[in-house]
Amino acid sequence: MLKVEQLHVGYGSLEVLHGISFDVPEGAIVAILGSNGAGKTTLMRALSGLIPIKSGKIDFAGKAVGRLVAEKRLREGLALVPEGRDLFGSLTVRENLLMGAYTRRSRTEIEQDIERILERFPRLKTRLQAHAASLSGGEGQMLAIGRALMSHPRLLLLDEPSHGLAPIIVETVFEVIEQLNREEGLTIVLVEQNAHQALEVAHTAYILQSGSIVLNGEATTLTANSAVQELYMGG
Amino acid sequence: MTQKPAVDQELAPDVVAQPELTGKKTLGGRLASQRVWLGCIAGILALILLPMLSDLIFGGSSDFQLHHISLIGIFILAALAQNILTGYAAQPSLGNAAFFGVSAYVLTWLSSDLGQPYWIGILAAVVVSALLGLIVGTPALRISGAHLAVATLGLVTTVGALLNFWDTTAGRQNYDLSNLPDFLNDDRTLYYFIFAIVVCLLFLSYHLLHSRVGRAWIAIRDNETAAEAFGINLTKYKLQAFVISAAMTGLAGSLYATWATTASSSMSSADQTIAFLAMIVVGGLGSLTGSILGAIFVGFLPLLLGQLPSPMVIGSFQLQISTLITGIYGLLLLLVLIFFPSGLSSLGTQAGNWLQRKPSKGGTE
Amino acid sequence: ACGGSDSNTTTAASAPGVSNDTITIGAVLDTTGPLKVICAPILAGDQLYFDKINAAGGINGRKVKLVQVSDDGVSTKTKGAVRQLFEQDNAFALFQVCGSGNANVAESYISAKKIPFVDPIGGGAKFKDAQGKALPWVWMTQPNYGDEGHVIGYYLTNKQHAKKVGLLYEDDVLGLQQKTTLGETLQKNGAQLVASVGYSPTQPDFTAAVQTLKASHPDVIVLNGLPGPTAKFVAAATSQGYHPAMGYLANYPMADNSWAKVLGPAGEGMYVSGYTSTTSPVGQEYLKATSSDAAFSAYKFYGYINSKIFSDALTKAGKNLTRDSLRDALDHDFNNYDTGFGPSLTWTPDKHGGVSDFMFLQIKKAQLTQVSDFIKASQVGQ
Amino acid sequence: MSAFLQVVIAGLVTGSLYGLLTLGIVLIYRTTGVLNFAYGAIASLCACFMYILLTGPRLNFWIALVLTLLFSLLLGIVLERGFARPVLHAPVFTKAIATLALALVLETIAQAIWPQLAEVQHFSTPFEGQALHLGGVYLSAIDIVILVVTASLMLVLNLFLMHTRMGIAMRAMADNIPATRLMGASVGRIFMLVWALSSFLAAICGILLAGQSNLINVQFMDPILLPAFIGAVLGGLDSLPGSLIGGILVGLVSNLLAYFLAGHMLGAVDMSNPAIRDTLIFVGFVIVLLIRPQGLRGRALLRRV
Amino acid sequence: MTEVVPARSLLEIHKLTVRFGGLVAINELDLQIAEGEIFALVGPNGAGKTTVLNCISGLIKPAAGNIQFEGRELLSLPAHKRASLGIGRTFQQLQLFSSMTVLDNLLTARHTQLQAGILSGMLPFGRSKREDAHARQQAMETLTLLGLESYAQRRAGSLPFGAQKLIGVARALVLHPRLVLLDEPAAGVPPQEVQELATRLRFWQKELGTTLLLIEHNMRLVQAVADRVCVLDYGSKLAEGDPKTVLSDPAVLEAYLGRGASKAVQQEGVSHVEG
Ligand SMILES: Nc1ncnc2c1ncn2[C@@H]1O[C@H](COP(=O)(O)OP(=O)(O)OP(=O)(O)O)[C@@H](O)[C@H]1O
Ligand SMILES: Nc1ncnc2c1ncn2[C@@H]1O[C@H](COP(=O)(O)OP(=O)(O)OP(=O)(O)O)[C@@H](O)[C@H]1O
Ligand SMILES: CC(C)C[C@H](N)C(=O)O
Ligand SMILES: [Mg+2]
Ligand SMILES: [Mg+2]
Repeated sequence: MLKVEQLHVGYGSLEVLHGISFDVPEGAIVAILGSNGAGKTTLMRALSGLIPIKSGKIDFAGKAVGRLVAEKRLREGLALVPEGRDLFGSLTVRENLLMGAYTRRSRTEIEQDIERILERFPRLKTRLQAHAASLSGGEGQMLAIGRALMSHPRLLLLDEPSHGLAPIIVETVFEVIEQLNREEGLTIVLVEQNAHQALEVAHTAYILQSGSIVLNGEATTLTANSAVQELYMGG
Repeated sequence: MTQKPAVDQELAPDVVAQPELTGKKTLGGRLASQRVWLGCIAGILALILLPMLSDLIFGGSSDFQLHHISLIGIFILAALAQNILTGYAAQPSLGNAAFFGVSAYVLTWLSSDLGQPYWIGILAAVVVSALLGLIVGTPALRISGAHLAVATLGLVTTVGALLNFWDTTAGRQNYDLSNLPDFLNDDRTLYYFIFAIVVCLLFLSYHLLHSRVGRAWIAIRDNETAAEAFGINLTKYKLQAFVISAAMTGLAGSLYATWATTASSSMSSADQTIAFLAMIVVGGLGSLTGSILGAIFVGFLPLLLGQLPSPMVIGSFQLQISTLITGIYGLLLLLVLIFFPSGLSSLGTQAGNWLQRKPSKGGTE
Repeated sequence: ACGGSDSNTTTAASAPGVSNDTITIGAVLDTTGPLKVICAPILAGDQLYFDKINAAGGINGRKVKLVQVSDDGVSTKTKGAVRQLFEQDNAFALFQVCGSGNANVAESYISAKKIPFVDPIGGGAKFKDAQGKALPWVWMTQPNYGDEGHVIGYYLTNKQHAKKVGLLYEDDVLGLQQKTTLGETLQKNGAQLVASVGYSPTQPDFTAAVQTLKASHPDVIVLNGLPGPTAKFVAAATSQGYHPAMGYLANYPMADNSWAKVLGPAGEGMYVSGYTSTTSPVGQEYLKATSSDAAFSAYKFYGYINSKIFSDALTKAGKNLTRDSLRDALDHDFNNYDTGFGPSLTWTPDKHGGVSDFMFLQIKKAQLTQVSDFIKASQVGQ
Repeated sequence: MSAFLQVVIAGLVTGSLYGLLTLGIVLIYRTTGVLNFAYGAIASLCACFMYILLTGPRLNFWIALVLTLLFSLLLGIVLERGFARPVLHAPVFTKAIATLALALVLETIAQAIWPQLAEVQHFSTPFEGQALHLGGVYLSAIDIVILVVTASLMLVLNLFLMHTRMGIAMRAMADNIPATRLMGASVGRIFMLVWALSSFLAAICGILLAGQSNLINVQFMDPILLPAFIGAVLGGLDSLPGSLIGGILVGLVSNLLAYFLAGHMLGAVDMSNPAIRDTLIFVGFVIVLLIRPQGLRGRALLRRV
Repeated sequence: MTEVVPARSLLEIHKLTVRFGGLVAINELDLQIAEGEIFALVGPNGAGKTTVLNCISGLIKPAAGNIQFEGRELLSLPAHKRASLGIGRTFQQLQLFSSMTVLDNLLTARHTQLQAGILSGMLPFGRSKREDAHARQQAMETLTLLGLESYAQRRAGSLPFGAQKLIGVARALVLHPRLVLLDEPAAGVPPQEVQELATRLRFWQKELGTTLLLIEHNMRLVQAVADRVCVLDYGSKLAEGDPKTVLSDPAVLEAYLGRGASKAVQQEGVSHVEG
């Protein structure tokens, strides 16, 4: 579904990703792990079109999207839950969700989806008319995930979705990830610090170090890998 | 005009070599700071030698040209003042022209009407401006963003109207600043006088902005909440910025009156105050070099354009340039803003980066 | 330092700005700022006249070169503009500075340098010092607003038999003096200034001014100031359904057909004071030269006739032109001089004021038509 | 009494004009966070265009109106492409100053192509001279048009901005442009719409203003820009109804002050002087802001940590 | 871990109530934090944890209640005065001075310990430069202690998220405050560094006697360092006590930890860090 080849990305004159290649098959959950500053967020930004790529190819569902602007990529079915959430602070929670459904038309379906998301994150229900800027850290993270789901993507890019969430909600989030993947066939790329849980849900995983992929394989194999345990799972 | 910092933090490139902000520990930093020093010395030398150069080029009209150049100095002061307030302490105030105008009137009133010595006049003008800065700064603590911008813009036009009202009730058509000390009637000494002040204030500001006070202002600009949580008294530092900025603008205003030998209510006008803001935006918010470049661009370019021959004859075609000057200036301004959205000083930074990279390549590390 | 007063011309000619074949004269006319509406046509009139003179061989064999600088209408920039004229462009004399305050700034410079300055454009411009003595280097041609106030007061009471007069005035040098003299003359003639309202040139809304004047039921309203704001006032009054019983009378900056056109239907029948008539030979000559213009512009005519006055002075100053010889000519050779636009002009070493005769025009079919003879301020005022 | 009523009505009308002017200003502010200093120049350019249509080819008023409104949409689109797009990602101050530069350019262009409009000209409308007499009060037709147009535009626009998909996206854009992109909204297209819309509003405002005073020139909008800004800020800058209220307040108060201060002296100071009136309005404005820094209808800026 | 009986409270919160419009974010909350302890505040999202911190550091004015720091009433003090009493903090959403270098961030945090005003600041010599040099050295020491010295000259806003988080911690500690408020310092920090962070926080507490109030969703960190834990739910206290007991309390499991997490916490047996 997603095919990345020799991707080089950076900021100004600083190159952060040095030729990354990987594959995300349709219906897969792929985890991307790596320490601080490895370039995970940079990769997600490049995939979603927030920053331009220097060279390389990004193919999505057979189409070259590497040079498309972010909004076109979303319309192709590629949604991102960004690091730091990037909510619309002066819009209400509900309006944020509606923005998530920007490319969709059917009012009734949109309303149903909002209902479904509020069921998954009941905390948001009480805050529906609150401005997103007033949300607590975790509430905001829930909203960011909900908002991305509203677009009915085919591929969901998650940049640290569990960030700032209470353990019980982290559980919910991973449940939702698995469920969406299982029931709706949603393909997911997942960046996580929480390597344990990420590897638990992921089918395959890539390990990023200083802008290059140093290791990849089945999630279960990597879980067993002692180096990975040592480095990314806190021993 | 929200209070977001000028740089898009999320995606802006890492400006490691911003000589204004980094310390001096690294080799590159040391080289950069040496270069800064060399630049300063070269600049001062150039300023000293400029009158002679002007004699060579302009001959008889040299004094008049120097008089024009002195104006840049006055604008640099005003831009510096606006930059401290807006570029560093992040107060989007458009009120500086009010200080500019009031100080000119105070000086003129004291020396022309009351016959006080010029120096007393200058001193009083600066003090009155500073006080006014305090008075304006106090409500500004509660008002922010575009609201503050509009409120202070209103202040400027109101003050302008009141100064004009004073003129008319006093029955004068122009307010002559007559009894200047002799040496200020001389273009050359006026030039040296103004630029000596400019160099001093740039020097002092440079240190101030790199001191505890400057850091507090930048902290307020970057993040008010965090600044407060780390013990920075927002009230105090914002007020200080207002007062310092007002005093400096006041100095610039009284020098302007000295320069033009008249005070006019148009000094406190929307056009004037927006010009100050334009200077620092064109030059670069939060950058000393930016204040200089911006003052030259905004303060001097229209004058230069005014020197274009009009009508300009291009082949058989006659162009009435004089009616187009404002538009040409606007267009140039627009182009600069499009190509240097964070100011002309970014040009300097880029050049600096490039210069700095070179030696370290062949360097010892 | 040296300054520009010492002669440094390379030719054998007698004074700065004067060479064997040209005389450079300088003008500060705001063609970029708020006074553009007035100054741009004046400049066009200047150029028209000097082109004519130059085509006919110039003055005493020298062509006139007019160098114009704009000060954006801002008086703090006037000094720079004047200095440019004399220190960079090496002008011989100053001819026209637009705006009263601006002219006064120019005055302090030229007086110190003993440069002749003819035709400060502004009814509030200084030509006398505080003791009432003529400033030695400034010569006015234009009438001042104080004199005009007297004549308007006289005309309204004696010719139109108005009893109650309202005044809209620009709240600065344009209006304040006139407010006083108008009031004086009205009183002297048994009438009264029942209300006066000041305005500022940038004022967006005149409703309240209309209502205030209306409330005092004037027979006639005098409009003093500049074309734009006074037209706004009339429009506001009209849109509130108000028209003074005997209509309006505007002062001389409005004596231009462009103003009549701006007013549209509301302007019909309005009176305007003026001091330049085109019935004279010079006027006719001007009309012929500008027959292709869309409309008659009083400002352009103003430029034209003043250029003529100034050229005459240069001619009278003789072949050996110096600033002193020009001054001599201005002080001694303008005795009952026929300006060519109606009134005559007299300058002596003690009197440097402009003309002080006014006539009245009326808007008929959007055109200003002269409806009275010239009235001398000296006969009706004081 | 009728004079007083007349002043109140006139104040309402002027205020509505300020309010109308602020609608477009607030629209751009809410979507880009920028005070658009070029707004007056755009309004005047459109009104001048209409004047030319009316006087040059002598078109019928209504045809000229439609053409002018089309022109304004086009102008908005051209400005967005040529001017606003290149500075879209620039810092806020840069954008604000850029609008100022744009104003200079537009005014110069207008003056260069229509030199006659450097001077004030007569702008005639079919409403000229028509009026309603209600008791002693005189209500001109154009004033009625102004009140009706302003009120309905405000309502429609507010509904649009608060409740439609596009409206929400416009507000979202002001918060966070990259995130708006991530939602699949074409920032470029929205931005173009914003400019077209606000230039359309500017045209209406310019035409109504010219129609009310029957006067026009290239700079005829300049004097009302600052009172309009003040009205917008008074209302809160982020609320359309608020800015209308703010605009009306400014118009009303300045008329009433002028009316009541006329002929009063305070010592040697003539209280009817415009400078005194402007000062009083300004002081009142600041006091309101001190009590409600976010404006009458504005929301306080919320920033959580 | 034995129950620490607070001998002397450094911070006492009494009947604190905060409302936002109709929402009661904190409801009559009482808390005592003893001198020298590491106190963890946990609870579901939106429970009001950050709000408690904001009340302590003065960014929010509570509707009712009082807060005492060393017996001194805090609520009447403006926010900036509280820092000089020795209260440092980090923020959930970073709030670094992003245009400054990391070093300057730390220098700015030392604001209250420096004296220079406008006049001395303008001079290229004298007190301002002297005290700055000293402060710079101390800031470098703090960075080194936290292993962040390589970032010193980088612009804070351009660093990866995890690094910014740690710099936030450094900025809070550089003043050597009596009380440090940490709002989710481990969020976004990779697991292996969480362990390190735990060690360093312990070091700070043990060696420098700093008291820490820690908000965290990362139970590994809480278990590793907390002396006492308080669970907040809907603005009220749900449970309080030593970490083991509290984190296995069924109500806490139900409201906050969920079954999976508690399982993980118990099974993995996180090493408790001691000094
Ligand atoms: N806006 C920026 N400007 C310059 N450099 C940047 C910028 N954003 C990130 N970087 C640099 O790019 C590199 C990779 O950062 P990135 O944010 O992608 O890391 P990450 O793997 O997501 O880290 P984390 O786990 O902390 O989120 C880092 O060295 C960082 O300093
Ligand atoms: N300024 C505010 N205006 C309105 N509501 C607010 C404001 N600040 C906080 N809230 C609300 O108060 C509640 C408590 O927020 P707080 O940030 O304290 O939660 P928290 O416990 O820190 O949650 P998290 O773990 O998700 O960070 C939340 O529901 C939040 O939406
Ligand atoms: C030409 C004149 C009408 C100018 C006007 N008298 C003024 O003072 O500016
Ligand atoms: Mg990241
Ligand atoms: Mg929180």
